[in-house]
Amino acid sequence: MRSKDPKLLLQPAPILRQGMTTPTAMRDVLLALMPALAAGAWFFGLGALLVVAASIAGALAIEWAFTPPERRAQAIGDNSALLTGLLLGMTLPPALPMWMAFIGGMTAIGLGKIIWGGLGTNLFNPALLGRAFLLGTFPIAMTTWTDPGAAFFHIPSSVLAWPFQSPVYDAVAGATPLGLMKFEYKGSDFLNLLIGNTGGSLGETSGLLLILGGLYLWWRRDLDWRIPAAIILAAVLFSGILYAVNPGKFPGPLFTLFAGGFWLGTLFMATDPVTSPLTPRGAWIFGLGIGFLVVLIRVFGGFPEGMMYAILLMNAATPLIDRYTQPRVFGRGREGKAP
Amino acid sequence: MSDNQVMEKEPSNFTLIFSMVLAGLISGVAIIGVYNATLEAILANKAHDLQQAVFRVLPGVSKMQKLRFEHDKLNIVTDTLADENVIYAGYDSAGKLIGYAIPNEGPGFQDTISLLYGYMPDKRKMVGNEILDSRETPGLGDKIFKDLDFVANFKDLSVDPTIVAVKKGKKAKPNEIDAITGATISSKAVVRIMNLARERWEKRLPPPGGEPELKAN
Amino acid sequence: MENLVWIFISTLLINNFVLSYFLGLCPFLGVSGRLETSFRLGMATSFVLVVTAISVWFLNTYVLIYAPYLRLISFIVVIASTVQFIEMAIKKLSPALFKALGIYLPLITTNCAILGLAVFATSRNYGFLEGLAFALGAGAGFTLALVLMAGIREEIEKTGDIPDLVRGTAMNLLVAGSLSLAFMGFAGLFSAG
Amino acid sequence: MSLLSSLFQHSFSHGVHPEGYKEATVDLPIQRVPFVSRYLMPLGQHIGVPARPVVKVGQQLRRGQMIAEPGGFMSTALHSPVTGKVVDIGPHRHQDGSFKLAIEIEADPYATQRMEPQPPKDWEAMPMAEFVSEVQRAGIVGMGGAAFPAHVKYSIPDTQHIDEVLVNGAECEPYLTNDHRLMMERPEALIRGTEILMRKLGARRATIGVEDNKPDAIALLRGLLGGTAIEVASLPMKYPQGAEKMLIKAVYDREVPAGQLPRDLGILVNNVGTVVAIADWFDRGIPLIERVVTVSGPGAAYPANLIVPLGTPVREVLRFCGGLKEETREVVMGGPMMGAPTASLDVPVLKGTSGILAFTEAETRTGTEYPCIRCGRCLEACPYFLNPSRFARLAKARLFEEAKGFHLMDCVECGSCTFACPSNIPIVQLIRTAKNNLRSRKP
Amino acid sequence: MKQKELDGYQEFMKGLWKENPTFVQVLGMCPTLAVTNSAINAVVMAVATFFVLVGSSFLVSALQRWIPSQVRISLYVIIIATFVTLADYSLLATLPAVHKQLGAFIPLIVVNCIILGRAEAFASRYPVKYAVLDAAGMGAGFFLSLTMLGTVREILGTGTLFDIPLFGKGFEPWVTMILPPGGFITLGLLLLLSNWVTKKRAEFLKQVAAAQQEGL
Repeated sequence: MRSKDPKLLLQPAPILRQGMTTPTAMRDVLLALMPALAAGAWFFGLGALLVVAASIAGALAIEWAFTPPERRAQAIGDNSALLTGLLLGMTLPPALPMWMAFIGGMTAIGLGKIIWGGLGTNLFNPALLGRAFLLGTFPIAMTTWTDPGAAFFHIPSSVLAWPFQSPVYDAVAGATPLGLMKFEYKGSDFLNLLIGNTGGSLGETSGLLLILGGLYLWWRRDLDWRIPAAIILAAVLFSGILYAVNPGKFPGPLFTLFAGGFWLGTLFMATDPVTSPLTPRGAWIFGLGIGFLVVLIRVFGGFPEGMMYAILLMNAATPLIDRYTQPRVFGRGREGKAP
Repeated sequence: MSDNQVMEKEPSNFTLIFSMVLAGLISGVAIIGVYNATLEAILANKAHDLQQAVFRVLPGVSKMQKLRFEHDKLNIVTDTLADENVIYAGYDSAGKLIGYAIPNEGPGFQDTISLLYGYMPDKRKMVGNEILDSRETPGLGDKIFKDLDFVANFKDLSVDPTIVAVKKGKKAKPNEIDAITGATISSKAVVRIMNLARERWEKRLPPPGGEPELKAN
Repeated sequence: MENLVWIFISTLLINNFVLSYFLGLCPFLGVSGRLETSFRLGMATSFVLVVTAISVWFLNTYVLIYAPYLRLISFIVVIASTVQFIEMAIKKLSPALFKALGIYLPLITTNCAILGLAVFATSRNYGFLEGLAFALGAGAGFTLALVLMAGIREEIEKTGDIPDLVRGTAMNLLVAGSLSLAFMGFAGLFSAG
Repeated sequence: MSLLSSLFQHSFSHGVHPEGYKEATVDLPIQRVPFVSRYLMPLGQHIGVPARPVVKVGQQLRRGQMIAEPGGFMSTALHSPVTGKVVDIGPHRHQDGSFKLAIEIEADPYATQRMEPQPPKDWEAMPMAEFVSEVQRAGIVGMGGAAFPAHVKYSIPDTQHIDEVLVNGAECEPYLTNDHRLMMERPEALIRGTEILMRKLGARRATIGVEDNKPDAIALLRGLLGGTAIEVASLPMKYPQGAEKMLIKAVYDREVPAGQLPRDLGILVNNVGTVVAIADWFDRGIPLIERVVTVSGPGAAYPANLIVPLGTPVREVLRFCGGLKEETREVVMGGPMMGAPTASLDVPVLKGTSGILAFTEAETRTGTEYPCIRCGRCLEACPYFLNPSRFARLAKARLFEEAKGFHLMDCVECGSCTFACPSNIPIVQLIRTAKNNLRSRKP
Repeated sequence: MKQKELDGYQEFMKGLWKENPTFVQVLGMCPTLAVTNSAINAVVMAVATFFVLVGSSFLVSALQRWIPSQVRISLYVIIIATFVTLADYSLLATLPAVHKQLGAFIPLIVVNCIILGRAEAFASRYPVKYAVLDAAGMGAGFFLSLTMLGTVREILGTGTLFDIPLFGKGFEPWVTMILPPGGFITLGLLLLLSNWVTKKRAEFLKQVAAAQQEGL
C-alpha cells in the first residue's frame, strides 16, 4: 500500500467508455477505402494515385493554413482532412489535372469545413461539395474519362498540366457506363461493372471492393446501416418501376446499383455521420430521398450521374429531417406529451 | 419629416390625392417623352437584329416577310409581337420564295433556349440555325452557338423523318447531327426544339414548290 | 400541359428564383433565421406571387398593349396595391391568419421576386396558365430555398461553431452558394426527354 | 449465448453493453470489515430532508441506537453503527467536496459490538401506517445507489394498489457484485423480505429480476422458490437494466409514463439490498447500520465484497483490503457508470455506497475531447430515446430552456450516452449542468 | 432649419467604404449578384443604378417640402420607377446588346432597397446638395463593389476582363464563377475579406492608440 494518498481525479462518471474514438473511426474509413483505391490504381495507373495525392494535399494544406496553431496538431491528427481529401480524390476522373484536384481539396475543406467551424459543424459533405465545385468549375475536365487498362507507369499528360492551364488529353476519351446508358441507351458488361473494369471516377468503379469496405465498417459499427439500406431500397424500387415500364430506355435496378458512384456514395459519403440525420427515422428518410434523387437525376436529369447532387441536396435537408423525426421519448406519446 | 416641422397640420385628402395625381402626371409625361424619343431607335434595332438573323439562317435571302398562322392560314402581319404562330418568309432579290425562318423555344439544360432556323421546303432541308437566347453552361452548353462544328451541322440537314443527334463523329445519315461532347443534353435540346417546330409547321406550310397565299390584314 | 409542368419544375428547382435568379434575396438573407417565420413568409409570398401573376396577365393582355411604356409603373402600383388589398382582406376574413402573416406582407412589396416574376412573365410572353405555373413554381421554389436555409441557419447559429469572422451575411452567402451548387444537380431535368 | 438469449428474452430498447469486469469479485464471499475507531454519519445520506440529530456531543451510544430521527416525511432515521460516543456534530467533508452536517462517533475500543437479539416484529398485525413508520424508523433506503427512502414507496394512496413486487437484482453496473453476493449468501432473507412486502402491500406476485450473467444466483433462487408466488426473471445483460423503469420494461414489457411512478402501474420496485434490510428489521430488529460494498477496479490491490458499517471512512475500508495500487488516479463511490468520484479518502461509506472502485489513468480517459461528429451512438444508447447529442450542443450554447423542450428533464443521467460517445464528450455532465441550471431558475 | 453639421466630402466618402451599400449594409443583393457575371454588365448596371439613385435623391430632396408624409413612399416609388423606365429605354435604344444581357434586371432597380432607403433616410431630410452627394457616394460605393465583383468573376470565370483575354489561350476558365453559385461564393468571400480588413484595421487603430498613450 502506498503511504501517501494519490492525487485523485474528479472526472465524473461514467468512467468507462466504449473503445471507439473519433480518430479511430476515421482510420477505419480510410482502411475500408484502401481496396477500392488499389483497384483504381490497378485499372487507371499511377496517374490516378497522383490525382488522389493532389486532392489530399489540397485538403491538408488548407486545413493546416486556416487552423489556429494551437489546434493544428489535433485537427490534422484526427484524420478527417485526410479522409476528405481521399474521398474527393476517389470521385475524380483518373486523368484530371493535379492542379484541379488540389483546388478541389482546398475547396472541400475550405468551403465545406473551415468556414463552418471545423470538424463536426458542417452540414454539407465536404468531399462532395469540393467535387460539386469542381464539376461546376471545370465541367469539361471533370467529364473527360479514360478507359481502364493503360500501363501502370504511364502518367497521362493531362494529369501533369500546368496550373491554371487547360489539360491536353493524350488518349481518346472514354465513356462511363452511365454515360453510355444515358446518351446511347447502351448497357455494360455486368462483370466489369462489378470488379470496376470500366470508365469512371478512379475510386468508384469497383462496386465489389467498395461493398467489402462497407461491410468492414458495418462490422466495426462505424456505419449506420439504415442509410445504405434506405438508399438501395429506394433506388431499386424506383429504377425497377421505370425498368418495368420501358426496359429499352430505362436502366434496370442492377445497373443502377453497380454503375457510377453508387457504392462510394451510398457507403462512404451518405453515411458521413456529420452530414446525415442523427435520428433512426431521419436516417431512413434521408436514405430514401437520396435513392429517389439519384435515379431521378440519372434518368431524367441533365447529368449521367446524380449521386453527388442527391447527397448534397439531402444534406441540405438534414436539419429539417432531424428536427421533425425526433424519437418518441420513453414513457411519452409521439407528440412528446406524457399520457 | 424635418425635425422642426412639429406642428404640421394634417393635410386634407384632396391634397394627398392631388399630389399623387400630379406626380403621376409628371412621371407619365416624362416616360412618354423618353418612350417616344427612343421608340424609333429601339424598333429599328430590333428589326435590324431580326432581319440579320433571318438573313443568316436563310442564305441568299434579301427580303423578309413576317407571317402569322391565324384562322387556318398564313397572314402577313407587321406588329412586333412574337409567338409560336409567327414565321418569317424569306425571298431573294427576284421576289422568289427561298424558305422560311422558323422560331421556336423550349427547355434547355439550364433554362429556355430560343432559336431561329432556316428551312427550305423544296429541299426539305434545314439550311441554318441561330440561337437567339439561352442560358446554357458557359464553355459547355453554350457551344450550341459557339462551336462552329456544331453550328455547321445545320447548314445542310435533312428533316426526314426527324432530326437525330448522335455521338460526335458518328454522323452517317443526312438527318443526323454530331452532338457536342460533354454537352449532349444541350445538343439534344436544340434538336428537340427544332423537331417540335417542324411538326407544328409541317401541315401549316404550303406544299413544296408552292408559295403561301398571302393576305394582308 | 407538358409545357406547364416544365415551367413549374424549372422555376421550382432548375431556375430557382433565389438560388439561380437571385430574386428575393433580401428576405432570403434577412428573414431566414427562424424556420417557422420562413415558412410563413414563403407561403405569404407564394400567395402574392400567384395574385400578381394573374394581375400581370390582365394588365399585359388588356392594358399594356396600348401603353407599353407604363409597364414598370403599373406593375409596381399593382403589386403595392395587391399587397395592401390582401392585407386588408386577410385582416377582415381571418384574424388568425393575419396574425401569422400580417407583419410579412409589407415586406413582400419590396421583395424583388414579385416584380421579377412580373417582368419575367412579360418578357417571356407567358399566357394565363403559364403565368400561373410560373408563379406557383416561383413561390414553391422561394419557400423551399427559404425553409432549407432556415433549417441550416437554425442549426448553425444556435449550436454551431461558426468562426466570428464568417458569422452573419458572409456565412449566409456561402451557405447559399453551397445550396446553389447542390441545386445545379437539377439542371437539365426533363429537358432531353 | 448472450446473442441467443437476447433474441428470446425481453428487455428494454437501446442501452449499452459495457464490459462486466465482475470476475475479480464475483466468487469472493462477503467478509466483515473490522470495527475502526471513528465513524462519520452525515445527516443527509438519502434523497430528501436530512435527518435531525437526537443525540448530544459526549453522549454514549449503543450499536443500533437511533442517533437522528426523520426530519420529515421525505426523510429517514440514522442509527449508530457502533457502540461508542458522539464526539462531534458539525460540518464534515462530503464525498462531493462540500461540507455537510454529520455526527462523528468514536467507537468504544472495549465494547463487544454485539447486538442483543430481538424478537421478530408482528408485521402482519400492524396497520399499514405503522408498518410504514417502522420502515422509516429503521432508516431503510433504496440500496441500489439512489438512497430513496423506502417507506415513501410503501405509502400507497388509497386509490392505488400494488399488484406486483419487483425485486431488482439486475446489478447492471460493471465491477459491482454486492447484490450478486447478497443473493448468493442470504437468499432466505431476500425471500423473507419479499414475502413481507408482498403480504403487506397485498401484491399477487413477486418477481426477482436478475441479469443472466449471474446464473448461479438464478439457479439458487429458483431452487428455493419452487412453487411459491415469487418468480425469478432471467434478463439479458444490458446497462441500465437496474434503472427502475427499464427493469419494469424488461420484466413486464410495460412503459411507465413520463412523470409517473411505477406504483401508478401497480408495481413496487425494490433493490435486493433493501429487501434484505426489510427482513433484517422485522425479523431480527436490526436497523440499517451496515451494508455490502464491493471494492474493486484495476486500482484496488485486493478486490473484495465486504460488509461495512455505515460511516466507516473509505480509507479504512481500503486499508482492510490491501489499499490502492500506485497507479490509482481516481476513486469512485458507487458503480463506474453512475457513481461519483471522491476527492478524499476520509469520506465515509454511506447507505447508498454500493461500491468503492479504484481506477487508473487508462480507464479515466482524460484524453482529448473531439468535436461531436453526430454519429448518433448516444441516441442509440439512450434508454429514454432522448437526443443526448442535441442536449450537449444546447447545453454548450447555454440554451437550457430549449433543451427542456426536448424533455431534458426526463433524463435519468444513466451515462449510457457518455459511455457510447467516441468523441469523449462529457455529455452527462453537460446535461447535469443544464438540469441544475433549470432547477435553480425555478422561483 | 436646425440640422446636424454636414460635411459634403464626408457624406460622399461614407458610401465608398464605411457604409458601403453592398459590403456593410448588404442591400440590393439581387442586382449585385445577378448581373456581375461580367465586368461590363456590372458597370452598366452600376451606372444605371447610380443615375436612378442620384436622380431620385435629387428630386426627393428638392420636393421634400411639398411631399405629404402620408403618401411619401408611394411618391418615392413613382419617382424611382420613372427614372428606371428612363434608364431602361435609354439603354435599350443605345446599347441593345448589353440590355439583352441585363434583361429583366434593369426594371428591378426599382426594388433595390438602396434607392428607396436613401430617399427615405437621407434625401427627404437634408438639402439638395448633400442629398446628391450622399446619393453619389452610395452610387459610387455600389459601383465599386459591383465592379469588383464583376471583375473577379469575369477574370476567373472566363479569363478575360471587359472581353479582353488576359491569360493567353491555355487558360482554363473557372465556369462556376459566372454561374449563380460563383456569385454567392465570391460575394461571401469578399464580405469575409472586408470583415477581416475591418477587424485588422480596428486592431491596428487600437495599437496606435495604445502606443500614443504610452508615448504620453
